[in-house]
Amino acid sequence: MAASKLGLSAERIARCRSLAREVADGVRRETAKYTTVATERTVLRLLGVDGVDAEEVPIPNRAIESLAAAGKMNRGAAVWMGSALAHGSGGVAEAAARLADRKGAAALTEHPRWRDALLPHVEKGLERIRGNRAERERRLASHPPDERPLLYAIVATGNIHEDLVQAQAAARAGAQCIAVIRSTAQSLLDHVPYGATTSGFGGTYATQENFRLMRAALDSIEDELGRYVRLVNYCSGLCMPEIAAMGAFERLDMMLNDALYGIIFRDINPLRTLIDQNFSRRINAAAGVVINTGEDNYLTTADAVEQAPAVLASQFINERLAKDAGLEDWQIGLGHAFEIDPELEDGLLYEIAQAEAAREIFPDAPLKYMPPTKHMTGNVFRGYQQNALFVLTSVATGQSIHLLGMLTEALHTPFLHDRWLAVDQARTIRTNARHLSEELQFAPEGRIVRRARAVLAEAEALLERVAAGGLFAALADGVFADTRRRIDAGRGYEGVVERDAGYANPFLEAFTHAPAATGVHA
Amino acid sequence: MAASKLGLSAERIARCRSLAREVADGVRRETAKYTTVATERTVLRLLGVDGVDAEEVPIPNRAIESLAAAGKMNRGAAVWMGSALAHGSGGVAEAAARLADRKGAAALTEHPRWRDALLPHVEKGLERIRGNRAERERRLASHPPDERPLLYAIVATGNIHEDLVQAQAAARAGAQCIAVIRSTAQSLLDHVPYGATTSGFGGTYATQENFRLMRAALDSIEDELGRYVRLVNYCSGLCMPEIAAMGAFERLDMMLNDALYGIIFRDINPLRTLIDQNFSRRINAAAGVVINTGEDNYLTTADAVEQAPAVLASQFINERLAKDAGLEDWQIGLGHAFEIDPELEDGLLYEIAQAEAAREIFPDAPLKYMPPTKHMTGNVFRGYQQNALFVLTSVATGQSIHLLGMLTEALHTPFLHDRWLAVDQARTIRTNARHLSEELQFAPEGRIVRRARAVLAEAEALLERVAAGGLFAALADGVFADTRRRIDAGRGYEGVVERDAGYANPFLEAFTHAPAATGVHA
Amino acid sequence: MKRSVRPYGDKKNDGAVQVSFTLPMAKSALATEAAKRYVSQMGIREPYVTLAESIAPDFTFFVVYGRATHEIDLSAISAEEAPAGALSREEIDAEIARRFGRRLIVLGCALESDAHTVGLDAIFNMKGFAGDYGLERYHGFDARNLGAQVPVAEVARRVREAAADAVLVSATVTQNEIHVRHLTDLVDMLEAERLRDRVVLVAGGARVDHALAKELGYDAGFGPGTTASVVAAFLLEEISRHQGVS
Amino acid sequence: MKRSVRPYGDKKNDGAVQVSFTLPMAKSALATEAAKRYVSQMGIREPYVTLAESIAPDFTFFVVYGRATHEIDLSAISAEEAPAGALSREEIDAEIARRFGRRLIVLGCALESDAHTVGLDAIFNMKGFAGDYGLERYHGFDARNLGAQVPVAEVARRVREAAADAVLVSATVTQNEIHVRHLTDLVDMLEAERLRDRVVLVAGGARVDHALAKELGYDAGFGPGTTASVVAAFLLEEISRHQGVS
Ligand code: B12
Ligand code: B12
Ligand SMILES: Cc1ncc(COP(=O)(O)O)c(C=O)c1O
Ligand SMILES: Cc1ncc(COP(=O)(O)O)c(C=O)c1O
Repeated sequence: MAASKLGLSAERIARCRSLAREVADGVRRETAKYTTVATERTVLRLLGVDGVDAEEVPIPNRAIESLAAAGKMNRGAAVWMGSALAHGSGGVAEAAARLADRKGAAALTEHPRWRDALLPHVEKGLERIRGNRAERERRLASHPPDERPLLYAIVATGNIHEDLVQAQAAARAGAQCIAVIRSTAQSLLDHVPYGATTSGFGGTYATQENFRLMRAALDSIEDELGRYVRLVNYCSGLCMPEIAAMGAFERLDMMLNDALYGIIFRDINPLRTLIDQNFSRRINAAAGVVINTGEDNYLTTADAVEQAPAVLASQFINERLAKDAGLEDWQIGLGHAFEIDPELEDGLLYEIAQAEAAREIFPDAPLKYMPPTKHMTGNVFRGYQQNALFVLTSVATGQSIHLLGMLTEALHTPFLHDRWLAVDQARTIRTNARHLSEELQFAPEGRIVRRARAVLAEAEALLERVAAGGLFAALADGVFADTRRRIDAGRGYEGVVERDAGYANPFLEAFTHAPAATGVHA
Repeated sequence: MAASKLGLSAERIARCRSLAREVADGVRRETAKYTTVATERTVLRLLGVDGVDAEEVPIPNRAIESLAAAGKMNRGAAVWMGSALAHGSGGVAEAAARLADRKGAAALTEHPRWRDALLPHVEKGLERIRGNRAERERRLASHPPDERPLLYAIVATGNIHEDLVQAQAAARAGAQCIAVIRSTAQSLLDHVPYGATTSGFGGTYATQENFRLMRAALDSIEDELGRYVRLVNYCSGLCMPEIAAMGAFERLDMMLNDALYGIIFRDINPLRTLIDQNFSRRINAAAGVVINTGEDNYLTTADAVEQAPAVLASQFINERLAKDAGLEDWQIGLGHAFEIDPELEDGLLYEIAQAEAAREIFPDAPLKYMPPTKHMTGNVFRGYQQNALFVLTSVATGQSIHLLGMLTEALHTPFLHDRWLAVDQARTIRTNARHLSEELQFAPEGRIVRRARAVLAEAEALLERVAAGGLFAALADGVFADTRRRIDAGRGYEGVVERDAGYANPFLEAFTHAPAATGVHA
Repeated sequence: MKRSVRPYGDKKNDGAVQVSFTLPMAKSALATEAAKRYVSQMGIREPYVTLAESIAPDFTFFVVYGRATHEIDLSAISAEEAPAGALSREEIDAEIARRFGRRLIVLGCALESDAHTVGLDAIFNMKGFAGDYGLERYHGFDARNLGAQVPVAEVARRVREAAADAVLVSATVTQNEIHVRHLTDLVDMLEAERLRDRVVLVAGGARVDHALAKELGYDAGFGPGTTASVVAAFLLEEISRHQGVS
Repeated sequence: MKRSVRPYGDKKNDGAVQVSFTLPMAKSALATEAAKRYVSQMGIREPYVTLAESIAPDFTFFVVYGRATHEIDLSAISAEEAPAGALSREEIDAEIARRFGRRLIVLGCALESDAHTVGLDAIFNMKGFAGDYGLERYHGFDARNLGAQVPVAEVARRVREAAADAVLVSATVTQNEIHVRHLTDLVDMLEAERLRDRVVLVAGGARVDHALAKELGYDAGFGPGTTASVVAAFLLEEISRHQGVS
């Protein structure tokens, strides 16, 4: 691990980690008692249940609503799918239909050998995930290692077919990760739309078919580019584990996966989304997916200098929750952003301090560095300048994933040439300043070092406060982003169900015990 | 002096300085034997001779041509002006007219008390220079110290009256130094055009009246801005000391003043321009003017990485020649530029290395850092990006004078908004990265430190080569910019004249002995 | 008195303009000529293509400088005052603080049987709608999102209890005019409870517009594409008018 | 077959363009409205003024995005091949090396009594003319500037001695046609010495143009505003043609 440039106190960092552990343990004590409609729908999807009924309502939603109505959800969908199969259902689809039928669900009794009946389907789902992970590692190993930081571009036309064209153009221009922005506020849908979609709201709906189409489109130009193009999407929100499962089935490489984001910024019920997050992160861990967390959102309106400690505290908590869900360091793409006011004296020194601190505190994490938005204006020349300083700071502090900033950030979803200019800028500066991070050191008692220490100290104080009452109390007190979120309020609370004694989730069990596969990773 | 960040060998730097001294002594040994038409015209101007005749030929040119024809120039114009006065000429104008008349000049005999007759006029000239220096220092002291680096903008409409409007706009936008670009190739005119000029070739003629008009225009907004605006012009070329004298008379603050530039890039006779340079630098020294040297020109076409040693060697030579001419450290604005190919791997590290090396080797020099030109294209967004990196490098290495780069450098002389965007960019980044240079240190054996050492070593080798045969031999060999310039070729050689035993130049004598005035400086 | 104006580069009326755009055609001399002619059609003479960059197999990005020939007669504009731009979030918050000295309480919900909340949430919560942040981000508003399927009686109770300044309701399902029934029921309930005049009442939804809302007795209606910043600016003015504050 | 093309932002034919310019008027709502209307006159609808910045007391800089309505019919252009752009210095040097495998020797001077050299020097020396660098900067040329007031006999001697490929002479003073006399004297001298066909002969000066030079027996003439890059490109082609090299 490179020598520390900031001389941050190892004790204080250890203290933050132990506080984060306390917070995470507190969360787990609470969440372990429950399951949710989304988690159980995900079990069905991992077993192969899919499709929609005549009213376009997804079969998993129908089945789980029916099980819930029959008071059977507390034992977990797996038990009933296994039982239906053991009682003679011909296959997974037939079993799901049986569950989705109100009378059928009510009448269904638990079969003693439900696990044996279910095992082959569980195994088939796990094998599909392992297969995709191996395929990704094979493809990555077939090309030279990627230049860092990885350049991450966004497409968002609302029409998946138009997205394919723009995504290939961005990849050809040099983007190494492509994210299709979800239709805005899809976090709040408690079902996943089905099939290819051609109209969304400021983005394109995340659906399994849209994942499949985009994955194929990017694979088709892999040889031409001589490199594997990573595909990113968003599983945050009420369908967190479901979308994670779809990503695992379609070989998505990265997922926005952050319950804290859903709670604070989408007013989703804290208990619901933290329960779902655990299962979704288990799935992403097994699938070899790199998760991204949404700390950048703290900086998009509130002052980026004041909020820096909250970002760091949130990163410590997210790291611990991720590790508790089986994710390895290389999979935890903690988020932060370049959002300080460009007119602030020494503001660039604070950006460097904060980015370097994240690098040193989370040395093995694929840190995801987000571009300026708050202070971007209609002066597109100033916009291009700020993104140049952003790229240079990213390279100078060894960030891992660099989300490309558009000079027209404040104006519209990116034009083709906006994106080309962004990729050209990042590629050029990444080369021109290739080894800058190895070169730079900071004056021992200088402003940069003092800033980093101050942020760490305030983050520790924040973690002390969160650990004292636990995360749920802290959220209710508005500790994060001055936004109060009670444990019993917000979207999706009604979908939380207590597990009963006989509860079982074979996938959760499999993910919890199976050692994660080694080998080349993203 | 701030601790060295590059660990450059003090011995090697001292060695370079002693080699430069050898070179400078060699030059002085050669130049001391001669005077030139331009040097003698300057003596007349300092005595107050000005104006043009019916054919618009400047009176100083007529007088010196006439003295030369009479074989009297070798003794120096001062002797004959003094003699004319002593022989009854009513005043300086009358004496000059007497010199300009062929028969009159031939008939004139040296008068034993020519010095006494001339003294009051010499004193009047010196007093005007001292007065302007004191006025500048008074004005500077009446405002808070200027933020560094000083932002330097260029105006070049060709029409002095239009230049006044643009210069005031640039100063109001934040520019701290304004340069009116000379009509291209004015270096090659062996006379200084007279009066206000409204048409030039890619620039505005440098004339004393144009200096006076611009000085007044910038003074008129000094209170509104709450700061003194520095005025810059170019005295390089065949009229070097003459234009320096005009600048001293009109309170110009900075002058491009570099014989090596004239030799290599304007094919001006080496002997002629090195003789002229000494007198011009004496005048600038007395006037409290900051000179700028033209090392950036080595980088505008040849590869900026290969030419870095030549830039450093030239800087050492220019420093020594300047000190030998009475200029103090704070007056020697050595030039360099940000010209490395932006596509070169680690190119930005080399820019930082070279800029930091200049800072450390010449700690008290007001280094003048010039913007990218060679790699600027029609992509004005890329242009704005490169100028952002240029400003950041300038601030990060503590440069003193920052010549604003235009995003449209490759396209046209700057539009009003091109210049505003450049000033806005430089002011914002200067504030945003205010104390960056105090913060940065470099890995002891890193690429930046190794690059700086390599450039110093090669510069030393170059200086060894130049010192071995002397500067004139080196120029004939094409040591600088692969361009061969013989001592007996190039523009203006015919204007070089051997001093005879009785030669006298009271101004040169005054500047050589008088201690430079202290006090606040630019 | 006609006062015509043209762009200024470095001389009066030189018409200097810069343009950039992409043409969907591969980079070639033909493409550059097309870009030049395109800019000429815009009334720009001496087009100088400073950049022609291939940014995708069949797409070329151009930067072009030239001299625009058009003139603008300022006297023709001075008559109608140019519309002021939308207020920023900071300006709205400052204005609320200045006028009211307290936060404005805004309740929101999806009415009766309607379970669609995404639209209302996009107006209410921190993240908002495609980058246009929700009312929760405005320090000037105390935005309380009551969620989905809220009966009109419950809405009235919460209005009285919170002394709300405004109520924002969403109605999305329109089969057999169910949204008209629900929206009308709410107005009737508020009037019965003598609460109607104490609140600004706003309706919204995919099939709602200003005319329908006014017809049903609402102060305003917002349809597809609405952003929180537009609603916030409206609430500032409407509540000020309602409560006689300026 | 008509093939019309319009700018592409993120959808086919969306006409997306960006424009920037300064209007000579103080920043105000009126100025922004003027900028909007100006851009509309350029055939751009939905003008969105993203920046209005006061850059000097009576000057406002605008950045405007909008949707251009014009179309370009490509079939109309395909006929005339679009003119190729000027070669860069690097391209000329590479081409000389490829075609000749040696440097081309170019002599230059001001003729006979003419002492004006600034024009010729701006074509010859390293610094060149307002940023367009002189022939000395081209590795492909061995440019020898003989200076001012060179007699025609001396020019002929130097041509023979250096086996020059081209001779560039400057004539500025034109009183009683002195420049015509000098230029003609040089052609006569070269023909007499049977050197005329071995060199490309070029004349230049403030009062010289191509027609006059051709009339006097020169290969080309260059007047005010000439840059070295234009002369270099001409010499490459003319010397190649002269020496049958391609
Ligand atoms: C998501 C969705 C659902 C989800 C809702 C989940 C949720 N928490 O919201 C679920 C699955 C629960 C659902 C259920 C049903 N849905 Co539905 N649903 C949709 C869908 C796909 C997207 C709606 C959406 O999220 N839009 C995104 C938001 C951002 O847009 P918006 O709603 O227009 O909101 C914007 C503006 O209208 C405005 N706005 C909206 N509300 C308000 C309020 C105020 C105060 C203001 C100022 C502004 C404002 O601002 C918002 C941002 O710009 C639409 C189809 C479509 N693609 O539009 C069908 C759609 C709305 N549903 C429809 C139907 C019929 C139903 C069901 C009746 C289906 C069924 N037979 O069971 C049920 C009804 C359930 C119920 N009890 O209401 C129909 C409605 C047709 C009609 N006009 O009556 C639609 C149009 C689908 C279709 N084409 O048939 N649905
Ligand atoms: C500087 C100058 C001088 C200087 C010259 C110094 C020098 N080393 O060159 C001095 C003081 C010596 C001078 C003297 C005289 N000058 Co005078 N001088 C000028 C002045 C002010 C500028 C000329 C200049 O430098 N132009 C700048 C260059 C860059 O432009 P250019 O010459 O046009 O060159 C460009 C193009 O023409 C072309 N080009 C030029 N040559 C060549 C050659 C080739 C091969 C090519 C490819 C291109 C090319 O490329 C160049 C770059 O674009 C002009 C007035 C004016 N403002 O133009 C009068 C002017 C040229 N002079 C003039 C006169 C009359 C004289 C004198 C006769 C005055 C006198 N009575 O004594 C003497 C003659 C001396 C002599 N023996 O020739 C007149 C000429 C009128 C005429 N058409 O005959 C002018 C026009 C002034 C005037 N308006 O009266 N002069
Ligand atoms: C972590 C995270 N997840 C998901 C999203 C997607 O947002 P939405 O809630 O609009 O689907 C975001 C925001 O861009 C995010 O930061
Ligand atoms: C040191 C110096 N002097 C003078 C000039 C002015 O050039 P010119 O010879 O065209 O007058 C330059 C170049 O810009 C320069 O670098």
